[in-house]
Amino acid sequence: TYGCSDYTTADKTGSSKTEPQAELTKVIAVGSQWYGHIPTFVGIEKGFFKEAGFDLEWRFIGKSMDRLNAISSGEAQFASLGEIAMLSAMAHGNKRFYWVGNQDIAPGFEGLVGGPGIKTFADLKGKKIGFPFGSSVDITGRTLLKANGLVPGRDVELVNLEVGDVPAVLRAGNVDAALIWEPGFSQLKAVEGMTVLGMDTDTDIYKKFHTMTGPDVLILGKKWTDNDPARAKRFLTAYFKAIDFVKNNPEKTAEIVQGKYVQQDLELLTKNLKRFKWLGAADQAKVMTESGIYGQADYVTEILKNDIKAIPEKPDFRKWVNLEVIPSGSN
Amino acid sequence: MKNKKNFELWQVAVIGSVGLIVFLTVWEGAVRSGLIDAFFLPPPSAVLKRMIQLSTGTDAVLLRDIRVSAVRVLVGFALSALVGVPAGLLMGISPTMRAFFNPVISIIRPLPALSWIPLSMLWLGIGEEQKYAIVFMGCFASVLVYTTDATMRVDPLLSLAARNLGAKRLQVIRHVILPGALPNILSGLKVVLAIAWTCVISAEMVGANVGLGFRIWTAKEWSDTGQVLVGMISISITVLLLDILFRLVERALLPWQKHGVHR
Amino acid sequence: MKNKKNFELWQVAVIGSVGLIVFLTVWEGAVRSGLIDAFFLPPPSAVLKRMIQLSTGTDAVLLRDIRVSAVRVLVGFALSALVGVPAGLLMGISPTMRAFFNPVISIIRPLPALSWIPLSMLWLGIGEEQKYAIVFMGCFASVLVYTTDATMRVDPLLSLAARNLGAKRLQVIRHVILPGALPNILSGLKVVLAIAWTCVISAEMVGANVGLGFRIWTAKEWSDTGQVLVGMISISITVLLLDILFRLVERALLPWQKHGVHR
Amino acid sequence: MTETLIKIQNVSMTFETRKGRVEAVSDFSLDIERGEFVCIVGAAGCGKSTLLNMLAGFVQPTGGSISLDGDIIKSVEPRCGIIFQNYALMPWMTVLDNVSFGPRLKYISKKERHAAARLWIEKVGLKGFEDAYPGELSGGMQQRVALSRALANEPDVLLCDEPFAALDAMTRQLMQEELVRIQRDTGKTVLFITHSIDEALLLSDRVVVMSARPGRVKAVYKNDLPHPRKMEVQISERFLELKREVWDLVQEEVMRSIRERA
Amino acid sequence: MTETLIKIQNVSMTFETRKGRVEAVSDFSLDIERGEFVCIVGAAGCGKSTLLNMLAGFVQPTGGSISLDGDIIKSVEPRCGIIFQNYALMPWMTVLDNVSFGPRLKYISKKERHAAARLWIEKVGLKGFEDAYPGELSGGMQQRVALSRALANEPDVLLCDEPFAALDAMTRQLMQEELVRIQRDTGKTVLFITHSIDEALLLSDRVVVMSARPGRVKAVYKNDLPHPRKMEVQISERFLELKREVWDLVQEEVMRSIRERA
Ligand SMILES: Nc1ncnc2c1ncn2[C@@H]1O[C@H](COP(=O)(O)OP(=O)(O)OP(=O)(O)O)[C@@H](O)[C@H]1O
Ligand SMILES: Nc1ncnc2c1ncn2[C@@H]1O[C@H](COP(=O)(O)OP(=O)(O)OP(=O)(O)O)[C@@H](O)[C@H]1O
Ligand SMILES: [Mg+2]
Ligand SMILES: [Mg+2]
Repeated sequence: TYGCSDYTTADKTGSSKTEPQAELTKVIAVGSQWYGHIPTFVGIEKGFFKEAGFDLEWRFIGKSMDRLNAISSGEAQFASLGEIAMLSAMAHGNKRFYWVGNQDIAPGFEGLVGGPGIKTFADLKGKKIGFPFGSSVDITGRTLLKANGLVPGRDVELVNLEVGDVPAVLRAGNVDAALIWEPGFSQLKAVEGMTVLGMDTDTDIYKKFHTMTGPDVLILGKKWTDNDPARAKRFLTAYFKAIDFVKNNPEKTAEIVQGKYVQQDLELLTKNLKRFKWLGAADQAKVMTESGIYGQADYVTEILKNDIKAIPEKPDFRKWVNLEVIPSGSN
Repeated sequence: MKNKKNFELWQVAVIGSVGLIVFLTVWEGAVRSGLIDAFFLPPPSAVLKRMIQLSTGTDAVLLRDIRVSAVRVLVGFALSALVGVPAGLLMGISPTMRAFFNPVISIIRPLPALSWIPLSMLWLGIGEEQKYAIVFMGCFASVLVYTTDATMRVDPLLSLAARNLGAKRLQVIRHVILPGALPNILSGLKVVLAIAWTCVISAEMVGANVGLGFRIWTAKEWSDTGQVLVGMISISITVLLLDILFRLVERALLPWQKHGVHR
Repeated sequence: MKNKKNFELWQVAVIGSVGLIVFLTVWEGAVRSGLIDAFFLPPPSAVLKRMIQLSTGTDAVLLRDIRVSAVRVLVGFALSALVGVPAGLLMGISPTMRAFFNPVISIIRPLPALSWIPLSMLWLGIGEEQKYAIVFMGCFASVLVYTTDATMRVDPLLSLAARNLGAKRLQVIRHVILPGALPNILSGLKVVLAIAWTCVISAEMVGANVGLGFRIWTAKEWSDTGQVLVGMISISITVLLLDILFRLVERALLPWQKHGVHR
Repeated sequence: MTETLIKIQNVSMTFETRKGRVEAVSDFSLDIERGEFVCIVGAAGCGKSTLLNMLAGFVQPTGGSISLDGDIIKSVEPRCGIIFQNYALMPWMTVLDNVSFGPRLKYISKKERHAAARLWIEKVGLKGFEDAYPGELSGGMQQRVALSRALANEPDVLLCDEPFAALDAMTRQLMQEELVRIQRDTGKTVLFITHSIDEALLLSDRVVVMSARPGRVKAVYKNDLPHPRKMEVQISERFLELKREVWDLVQEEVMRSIRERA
Repeated sequence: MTETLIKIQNVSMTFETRKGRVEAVSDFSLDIERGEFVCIVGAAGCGKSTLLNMLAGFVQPTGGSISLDGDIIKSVEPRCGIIFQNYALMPWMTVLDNVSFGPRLKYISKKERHAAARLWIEKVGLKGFEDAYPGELSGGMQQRVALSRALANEPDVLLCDEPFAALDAMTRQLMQEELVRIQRDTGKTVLFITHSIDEALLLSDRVVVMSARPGRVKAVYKNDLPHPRKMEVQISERFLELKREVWDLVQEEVMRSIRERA
């Protein structure tokens, strides 16, 4: 079950620290089954956080905005989440978190899947498309539809779904097509009669920036960070250590998280992880720049404000960025 | 004999308005003074502004949300009344029926509408039927229990009197049990109608693209706290309006009852 | 004078058991005969098996879920009673208070516990406090209204009698209003306790990793319909047990009331 | 006046309760003539209401039999109209609907039954209140409605279970006079239960004193006071003599039942 | 017996209601002596209860004044103990707790107040029922508890608002005898409201007849019937003479109030 992390293995395998457990700093991280959280799982299982003096508790929260809210309330300290939710929260005035990095730019793991009988965008006319509103696939879906001349509300009907419900709902035929990311995406692709109509790699955003629609962002609680920036840096150091492990050992990683954290076939998971593009500590200096992800974020806020009208104004997201706590990448 | 002040209706209205104004002013003040972060709790003025935005202009989504949710509530509620009232009457009249069905009912009754989401999606998908079903399951057992209760409370003396005047079993039910239970059935239904609203908010969590519940859930995804509050306040207002409507129905159906002006 | 059969307690128990058995048999039969796909509705036998699995062995999660949910219910409920009962008494006693707070209360009261999820997460995160807060918000206004009602229903003649015997204002409240309102307050609290359970299921939708609500939601993600049903039945059983417990408390607190053996 | 209408023969009634058997009425025998006004007095709980319920056919005696006009009463008997202490009017029916309720149950046309009801309503002095609901009337007025409802159903017998006990002394006096007037007009047979010996003496042709539980006939008094029984009669020697005799008997039974309960 | 305890002087009471002003009592004057037993009779709604409420200090007269032992009654007056028709016992208190409730409010020790209460309970014949709850008692027994509760609070005056109207005729008779006995034993001053002229004549030293609303003193009768007022007295010429006179007056007022309402 989620959240029942087993620290005893970590203790046996690689803890070099000698302090008793009582001195560990309690940190709560929140996340879901999405690949972007895998470094956290690995950090827990391999004992990286414990080595750095953190007792990391992981809790399942399916939606990005829920994770961000958990951090804003002070309850949780660390999360990876979708850029879309972060930008939207910024636009609505949430100032209680820092954007401290971007651990993966992994396009090609989400897309629009058509059910039986839906082979092309033209087939979608008059049909129902389900996906979790407010997530990255919201943007992916809308840009793809726009590019193919379909107007939501007129040509197609959009339905809000819970992340975990998407595969089942499409398979049951309750919607005609669905948008979803991994591991649900592979799950659907594998079903007979399903057709991938489009992916995030087919969007303007990808063409312009070579990123997924809503790349993963790393978030730290503002108060927690400000209270002890050194601690935050120590924490991220451990995190990026995990990233490096994941990057360099996709097979081992898959074995560690499969079944316990990610419910996906080991082979498929391994294959996907080999494809997945991770960004380490050293990459951050490149990514967190105007020429890096900022331009992409500017472009997305434009879409959010003008096309979807989900945000009242474009937030100056740069004010939320805190690069002080990113460890200087060594490897 | 009463030692209680008894306010006139207008006095109640004035004091109540003052209460409301104080509440809103404190809220607005707390946000403006910076005591509360506007992101965490937008002030009433901002909520009002958002409410106007959402209910005017090219796509006045709010009114459509209210309408759609209201239809879902009313259909699910009406279905539960259609099944629950006759079944409740039967259980109220027959001790055997009552003893027979009570355990099953008491298992179904405590289940929150929310807990029916998984099964209802499996059985009915994500269309309107599923929304109706969730409201229905959230209401049905309560309607049944309220009706059973109302039926059992009908003064047995009245049944005796009717039988003494020559009423047969069915006539007693038609002329005594039914009208005698009606006031309590109606007040039960009034309570259930409010429950139905809480159910529709559950139902609209998944597989919806319109409705007050949907409005709140998407607003949450977009971190639009103002819109969350607009959704909540719309629920309150709609429930209050429906309640007034229901009272009028009650008055029309029960002309023989004294209806207090205010409690 | 009564023309109704009045069953003995054991007769009610026997008939009720037969009802339950018929219900379960029909369900089991419908699945076994293939009328219903076991994936859509696992038979009672399968649910029972799953229930045993979940409550025995190395990690008996079910009992832990029940315990955690029960604690959340009880804390939230106790808080709402702690605030709602005194406030309700005050509103019951003072018409001014009543007129003042009524509008605000009637806005808060219809709001489903579920609709507090967005705000509560924003304010309190995903810890226990947030769960308590959702239960609290789902219960508080109801406790308040039930208590106000109970207070207003105390026979004013009793207050007069006490004042005639020399009771001062506070003595009237302490010796007449409070004990006089207690029976109705308790039956109000009993209703609210059931509401509290529906709230905790809402609260455990997000940011929980243990609890009956969590059990149902994860089971849904895994398409484990059997476990969904185990969760639902566990809610029913727990609520029923708590209800019995509550009745015992009632009996102890109200020795002067006649408590019916069965309704 | 010598035709026997009701024949109560060795009637007894035993209830099975959780706490054991309760013998409410035991070996009760009484003949009532057509047109007679019989009052029954007795201690609280001595079985008066039980007797009435048997006459109305709501319950069957566990022993003996009751016959009305030669037919043994085996089920609910609409020929015996009841008037209860608490009126038992349908609160949701207007006065007119209440009074015409009996005929309605027999599917008599609205026009016909309303016309008949109006007559009765007038006879009990409620003209103008046809469209009022019972809740809008005083106790005395409600009792009048109950009386006219029973009469509109054209029963042979009126069974009255302490019908005036809930009224205040003055209203009660007025109702007593009305009932006597109507009974004399219509010649109905009346069986009237009361706790008040004054009332029994003012109304009845015969007074039956019941023993404490199990109720039996303890004594029967022929009430030969002249009509109308206004104040003059109530001061008469005979009235006071009867009152004292009945009182002494009832008192004895009350004491006995109190002793037995303690 | 000539010391005036209660002085009611030109008292009037007007209620402001939604439908306008209601004059309940108007220009009512009466002196009551210490140890006297005064009964008040009058048509329904003539203002009897209102008068009693003013004596208890629950409401203040809108005109005139009421004084007790020389002090004007300005607020709730525990020296005037009330006995209500519906007993008004605390259902959650045992008989003993109900009877010792008044002393408890004065913080008298448990031992002391229980001892005193037991005496009163015994005096009204309820020994053995100390631990019963009111709901477990019959109406007559509850009324005895109410009586002893009032007495245990040691009031100077007993105000009784139709205390026996809810009891059956026989229980009522017993309670009347008990009340007279206790009043004679303790020498309490009693103001007793009733609808029953028989009751008034059996109990009182004086009978006050009130006019229809607004209530005024219509007539006062000195009741010189000898004690004890058993059956013999009730047959006497004087009893019947008084009864008829009072009856005629009350009847007149009832008729007037009915006419005015219609
Ligand atoms: N359905 C019943 N089951 C058990 N016992 C009953 C039932 N009906 C009446 N009794 C008992 O039979 C006895 C006679 O009751 P009944 O009501 O006939 O007395 P009553 O003379 O009408 O009394 P009251 O003067 O109080 O009206 C009582 O002891 C009562 O408890
Ligand atoms: N608080 C009040 N507000 C308005 N009117 C009142 C109030 N109390 C009493 N009245 C009116 O004053 C009149 C006298 O009432 P009161 O209760 O004193 O009469 P009563 O003689 O005790 O009647 P009853 O015989 O029915 O007990 C009635 O018309 C009543 O409606
Ligand atoms: Mg009876
Ligand atoms: Mg009165």
